[in-house]
Amino acid sequence: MDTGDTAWVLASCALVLFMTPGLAFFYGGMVRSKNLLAMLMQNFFAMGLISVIWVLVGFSLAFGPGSGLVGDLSFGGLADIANADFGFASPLTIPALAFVAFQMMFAIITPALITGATADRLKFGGWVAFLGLWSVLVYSPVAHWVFSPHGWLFKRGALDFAGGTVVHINAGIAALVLILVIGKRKGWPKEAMPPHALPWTLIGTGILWFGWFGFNAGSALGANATAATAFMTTNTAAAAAMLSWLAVEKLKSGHATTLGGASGAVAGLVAITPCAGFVNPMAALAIGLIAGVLCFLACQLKFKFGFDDSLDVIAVHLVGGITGSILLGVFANEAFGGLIGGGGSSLLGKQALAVGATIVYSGVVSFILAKIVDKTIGLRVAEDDEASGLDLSQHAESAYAAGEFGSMGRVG
Amino acid sequence: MDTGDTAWVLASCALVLFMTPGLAFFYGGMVRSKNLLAMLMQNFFAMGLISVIWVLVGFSLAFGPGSGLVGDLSFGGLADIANADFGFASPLTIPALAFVAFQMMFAIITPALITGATADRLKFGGWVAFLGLWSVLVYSPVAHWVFSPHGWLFKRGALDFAGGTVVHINAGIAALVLILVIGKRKGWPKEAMPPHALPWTLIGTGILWFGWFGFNAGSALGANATAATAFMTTNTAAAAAMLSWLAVEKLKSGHATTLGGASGAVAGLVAITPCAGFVNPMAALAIGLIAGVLCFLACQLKFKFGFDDSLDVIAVHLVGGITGSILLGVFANEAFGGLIGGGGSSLLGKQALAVGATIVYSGVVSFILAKIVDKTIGLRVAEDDEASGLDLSQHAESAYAAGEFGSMGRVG
Amino acid sequence: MDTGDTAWVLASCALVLFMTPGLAFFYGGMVRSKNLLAMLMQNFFAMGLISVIWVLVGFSLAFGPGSGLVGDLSFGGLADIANADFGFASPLTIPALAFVAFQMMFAIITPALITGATADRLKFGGWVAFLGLWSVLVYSPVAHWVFSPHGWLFKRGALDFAGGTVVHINAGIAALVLILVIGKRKGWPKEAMPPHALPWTLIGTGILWFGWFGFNAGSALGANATAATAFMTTNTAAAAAMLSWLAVEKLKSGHATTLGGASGAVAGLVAITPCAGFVNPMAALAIGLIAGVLCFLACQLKFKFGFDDSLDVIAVHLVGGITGSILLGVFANEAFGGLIGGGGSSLLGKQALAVGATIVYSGVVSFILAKIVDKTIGLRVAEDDEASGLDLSQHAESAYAAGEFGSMGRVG
Amino acid sequence: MKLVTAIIKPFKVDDVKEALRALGVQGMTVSEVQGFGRQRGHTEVYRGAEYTVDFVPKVKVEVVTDDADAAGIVDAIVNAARTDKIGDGKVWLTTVENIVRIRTGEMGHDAL
Amino acid sequence: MKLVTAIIKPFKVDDVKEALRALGVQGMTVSEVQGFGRQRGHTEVYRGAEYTVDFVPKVKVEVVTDDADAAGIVDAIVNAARTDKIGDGKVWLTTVENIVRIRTGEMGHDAL
Amino acid sequence: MKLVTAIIKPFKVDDVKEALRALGVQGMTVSEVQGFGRQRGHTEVYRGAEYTVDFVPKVKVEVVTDDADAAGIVDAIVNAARTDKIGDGKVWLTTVENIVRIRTGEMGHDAL
Ligand SMILES: Nc1ncnc2c1ncn2[C@@H]1O[C@H](COP(=O)(O)OP(=O)(O)O)[C@@H](O)[C@H]1O
Ligand SMILES: Nc1ncnc2c1ncn2[C@@H]1O[C@H](COP(=O)(O)OP(=O)(O)O)[C@@H](O)[C@H]1O
Ligand SMILES: Nc1ncnc2c1ncn2[C@@H]1O[C@H](COP(=O)(O)OP(=O)(O)O)[C@@H](O)[C@H]1O
Repeated sequence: MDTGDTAWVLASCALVLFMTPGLAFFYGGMVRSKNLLAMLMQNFFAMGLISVIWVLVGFSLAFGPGSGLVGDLSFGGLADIANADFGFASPLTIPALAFVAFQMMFAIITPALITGATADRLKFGGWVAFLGLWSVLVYSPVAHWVFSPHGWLFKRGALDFAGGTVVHINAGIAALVLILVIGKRKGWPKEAMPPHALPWTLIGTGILWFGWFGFNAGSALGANATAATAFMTTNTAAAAAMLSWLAVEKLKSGHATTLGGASGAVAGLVAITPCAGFVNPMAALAIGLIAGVLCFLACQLKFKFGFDDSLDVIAVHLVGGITGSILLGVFANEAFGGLIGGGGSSLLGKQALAVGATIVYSGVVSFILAKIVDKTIGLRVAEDDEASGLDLSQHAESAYAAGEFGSMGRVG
Repeated sequence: MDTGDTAWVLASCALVLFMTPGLAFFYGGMVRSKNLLAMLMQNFFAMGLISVIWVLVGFSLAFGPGSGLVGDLSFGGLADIANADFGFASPLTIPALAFVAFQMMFAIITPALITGATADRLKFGGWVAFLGLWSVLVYSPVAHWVFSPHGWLFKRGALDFAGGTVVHINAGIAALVLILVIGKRKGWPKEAMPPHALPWTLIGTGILWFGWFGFNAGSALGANATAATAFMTTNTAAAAAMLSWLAVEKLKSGHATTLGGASGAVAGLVAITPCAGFVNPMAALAIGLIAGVLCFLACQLKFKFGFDDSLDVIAVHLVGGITGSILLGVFANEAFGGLIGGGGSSLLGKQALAVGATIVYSGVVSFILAKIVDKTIGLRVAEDDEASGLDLSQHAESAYAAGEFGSMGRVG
Repeated sequence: MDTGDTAWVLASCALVLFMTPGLAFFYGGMVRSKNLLAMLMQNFFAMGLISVIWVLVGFSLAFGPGSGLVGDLSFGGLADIANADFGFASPLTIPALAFVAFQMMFAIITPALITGATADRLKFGGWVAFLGLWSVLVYSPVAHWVFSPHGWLFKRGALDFAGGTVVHINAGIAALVLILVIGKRKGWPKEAMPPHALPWTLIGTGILWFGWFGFNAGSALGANATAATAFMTTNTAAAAAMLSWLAVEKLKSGHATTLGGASGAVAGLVAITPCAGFVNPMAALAIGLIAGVLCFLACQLKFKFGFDDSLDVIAVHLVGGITGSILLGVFANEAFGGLIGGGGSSLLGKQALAVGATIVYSGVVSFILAKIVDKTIGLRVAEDDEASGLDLSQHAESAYAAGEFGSMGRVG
Repeated sequence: MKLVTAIIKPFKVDDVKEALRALGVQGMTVSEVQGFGRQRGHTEVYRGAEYTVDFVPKVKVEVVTDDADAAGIVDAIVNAARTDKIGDGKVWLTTVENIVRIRTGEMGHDAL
Repeated sequence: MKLVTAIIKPFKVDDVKEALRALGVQGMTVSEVQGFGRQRGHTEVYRGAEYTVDFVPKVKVEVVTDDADAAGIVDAIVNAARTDKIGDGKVWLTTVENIVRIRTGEMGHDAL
Repeated sequence: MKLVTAIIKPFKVDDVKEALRALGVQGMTVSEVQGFGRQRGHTEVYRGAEYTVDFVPKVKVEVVTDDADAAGIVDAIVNAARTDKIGDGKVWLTTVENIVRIRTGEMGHDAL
């Protein structure tokens, strides 16, 4: 047990938890004001539901011995987990519950990422059901494959420092599947649906960037040189992607926008996630520059193909996640067998396998779950509810109170 | 001296300081827009006044040897405190000033909690006076009782991991006393006073949840297994209370609201505060579920009894704090003598004593102070000032500038 | 290598990075709504551009051996920097990249401070150019002088714990030069330009106060007693300055305002920056009280002399930075040779030299750079663009979407 | 027909609404406006600099009605909105040639 | 000349604007208003306490026009704004004595 | 009596207010509106997708006045609001049958 490692991991746990509210506002600023609270709620609710599920079964399914495909229930309820062995080659230098908490934060934010794609039309009741089922049946297994020493991809030597496959590709493909099931927003793309208040998006961006240091550098599970490297590469990729996104945007549309800068930074953070501790700052610079361009271009696809990925979750998280996971095969340091490190293409192959496996499994299971929930509880609100807005129809609230004059009277 | 412990406590100090701005916005979103800045100011001002008082006398009165009832002035001004002995069985592994800073953050946020009850009508000058007097005459003594090894409740073996009595019950009862002294808002409850902008409340909730990890896990005063436990139980209780609050709310009013989710989370955080390091995750789950239900139901009392606890400080902090402090007697781990741990009811008795003593002392002294300030400076604004709003009448500012058109001209 | 020290420095890196979004909102709330996004963008963009420059050459120019005046390119690209020696008497106990990252955050926020002075009229393209040039030609050299053991001021024994000269005076004088080059806002001071939404300013204040603990206490580069001292002095000075600013404000204008409380806190944080680890809490109290008064009075100068320092960067950062840097000569602890510590006036002399050198060098070079950029790309927007607002003219965005009714149609 | 336009204090909207309902008025349209008049504005202070705001928030109420009911509506508004303090506002009357209910195309009295 | 005033549902603004453009109308002024009428408001819930909101967001459209075009404009608005659901709104007509274009000082028809 | 209604550019409100004060006008009511006309709107870009905004922010100024003063008020507004650029706006005149001061019940001229 090392107090310094513990201090850094606990601080990282807090940072990653803070990312979910950050994400809620990052998305919230981009929706129409009548749907702001619903967006915030879909994200905050994940902090509630997933946390409870994680304690009961989620962690155990992800990190219990089990098989190569999924963990078991031996850690259910986290009873006497203090001295549990999770199978890592070198034993953890932090308390078991610190590891449990850190992994929990990833389990919370991953499905939350999906809500950007389904903005303005997702039925709260359906989301609650999908969220719980998806966490148990999709997140935990995939996390087991990649993050648990017992997982088959882990054993194969596929690398994912902080969740390129488990978090971003996993959520991105689920988002794609979900919007195919629930369809477009009424009026899209003819009717314009511009962001209602970008300042929320910018404060969310600041929180995400801040929290991402816990996400990536915390994944070193200790306060060491690897953590410092992950810290620098994370910041460098975010910065580089902001610059490259703004550059292409300026070329294409004539303006470097605030939303573009924020989006580029997030794209870079997504792409560096699988690579953070395995590459050096210059490689992070390259990864960021590439991700910024690719994700910007990917944002245009939805208009071409007509799928309403409302806040570009697919363009940023699926595309960005794949970009990072594959580029890791190219840029990983010598020690980790990257192409430029002279490691040949074998790592590239493993990365491609991990990406493919995640896309297929998450895509298929997410689709089945979405269909089941849609047919039973329903995943999309009624047309009138969509028109009046999710805040009123789903939560009986307004994000911004009507005019100053007292237009209300208390009833019950 | 342990660098890892120091790193975690310093990080926790920063996290807890950040909770006060978080609280300011949690409350600020719920008031009417004409009173937003005043609410923010009442909280931020506590960061200014209490910090200075703490350096001069506050810390010394709380942690100086003194008697069992209150400390002395031996640490006044914090002069050569570096090697001071605060009387803990095992000496601190962190610098004395790190301990001073950590405790200071608790002294700041405790009175700030009160401002939610007195929203929309508190006179700034009166608040300044009450705040300073209360911190010296109520907070420091009660903190001494419970947190200082010299305190009588500490010696009795009453447990309070991070401030169920010192922080939440203490502030909650003071809030009740204060609203009895200043009375209801004009128009309440006939006139509706809905939250003017819940997004502020949600960002405040995110900051509070984030900061609470420093509050509770930091109270381990080191980066160790106890801190990790407190971290997990804190998050688990917040999550469970969010779910149970939303469940009863849905049953009672037909909707699961965003404000409900946020309020439930805070209720859970309040309830787990005294228990954090003494219980396991499953117990935290139970405590959270119970707190969410009780605090929701308590929110309805003000309409029944007609006291205007504007933002439900009593329902959340007093009720939540009592819930947690008493349930600790039930759920404390074996080592700490909880009922289910087979420790019998003796701990329950000590907890009840601590709760009762805090309510009586804080209630009485807070009442006397409130009366004195009200009769001299005044604690409530004039009717016209309340109508035009506290922002204009108390601070000569507007939270949101009047329309874009230049309706102003600089004078002085 | 110490894990505890590393944990604290990494946490501090994250905290300081978070300050730049905090600053963006601190400023953003004070501008008119048509210029909000531009203000946010000018700050967030610094996170992008400076981060990349820092990796390529910035760090190396600041901390490479080089001469006493500027570093060299030996650390360019941060290649194999792991075991580099930066020349400190006692070797760092943290990974080299953690030190690089920590210093980077200072390089980011320093030029960002300038944007408050040039609010509402700065041309984005010109800012991009100025920002990059200034970071390389002004920030890195001045950082080298004071923070690098190879720097001439460092060798002379001038003290600057966390950047009074390098950060605040440096940015403050550059701000003064910049506004002399670009001139006043159209309509200033006749036309009133009140803050459009102070809640943004308050949330920024909370983030700044929170992050400043990393800025100052992190500058101890370890989790030790010096860090704890810096933490307490930082908070104490912020608090004291808030109180003294509010006191003079109340006397002069009859009200203690929310913006005043926030501004006072920042003034105190600025003034304590150079002193944090060298003084005790009571000295910090004095420094804060003095800074709060001086900075408030300095805010009135712009109306007297007619320079449009829009958000009072000069009054807060230049005046506050000088105040702290000079007072350090008075209040530094015995060990550091402060006047009251019996160290005589020699430290005062060194401090004055550091202040003077920074003002002269930064002032002259900033002026040349501003002139070059203004003559080529242009530093000020066209009159129409200023009237329609920077958000629309520079970024083709609106911070707050026009009314709910669909007044838009997608084109491209 | 007539259009009754009233400028009132914001916190009087509910009272006016209830008064009109009591008269059997089925509909009205209100909006936020800024008023300038005898009632002074206020002063704000930012970093020691004082600003004066000349405009006062008001609410405009518009009711289209039959000629016969106009006078009664004006009286009802005046009584409900009155606080006897400066700034209570005005009520004025203009002529409407015709009104149509969009939903049904009904005109005149039937459109109300 | 005439002033056509319409109270419509917010999401109908674009349709109405296009319909008027099609008629050759060169300008109009719109603003956000709150409507009270047959269309009920909604209920909100905060911490278990229910509130009713009587007012419904509407948009007011104002068009000054020549007498000759007034009828056609009214019809166009009615057709464009109609959803056949309660709350579609009203259109009313008042007389304008004269209108001036600030930029040129032109009056009457030329000012449109 | 007359109601003078003006649609002007937002930054011209103060000039118009002062011009009217100079004429001895004691009160007026202003509100934010969105204008559509010859003056084009603008374009915004979000993640590479362009949007056009047809409406332009304007301010509506309403002044009820005696018949005798109406013409002078119109002229004063036109002169104060003019920038000679497209989008300066309009001023139109309608007839008001009567006006009441809520506070006192005074009517007509005395209510102003
Ligand atoms: N001549 C006017 N034309 C239009 N609106 C007016 C006029 N005079 C006053 N008002 C409106 O009536 C409101 C109240 O008028 P004011 O003179 O302040 O008080 P009072 O009506 O009690 O005399 C003003 O704020 C303004 O909105
Ligand atoms: N008498 C009236 N005067 C002014 N506005 C009215 C009047 N009646 C209705 N309105 C406006 O028209 C809107 C629609 O009226 P409502 O009665 O709800 O539906 P409908 O027009 O379909 O009967 C209302 O919200 C209100 O803004
Ligand atoms: N026919 C009209 N009815 C009502 N308002 C109009 C009309 N025409 C123009 N306006 C208003 O006047 C403003 C200015 O008109 P515009 O044609 O843009 O410029 P100009 O008045 O200089 O010709 C518009 O934004 C709109 O608010």
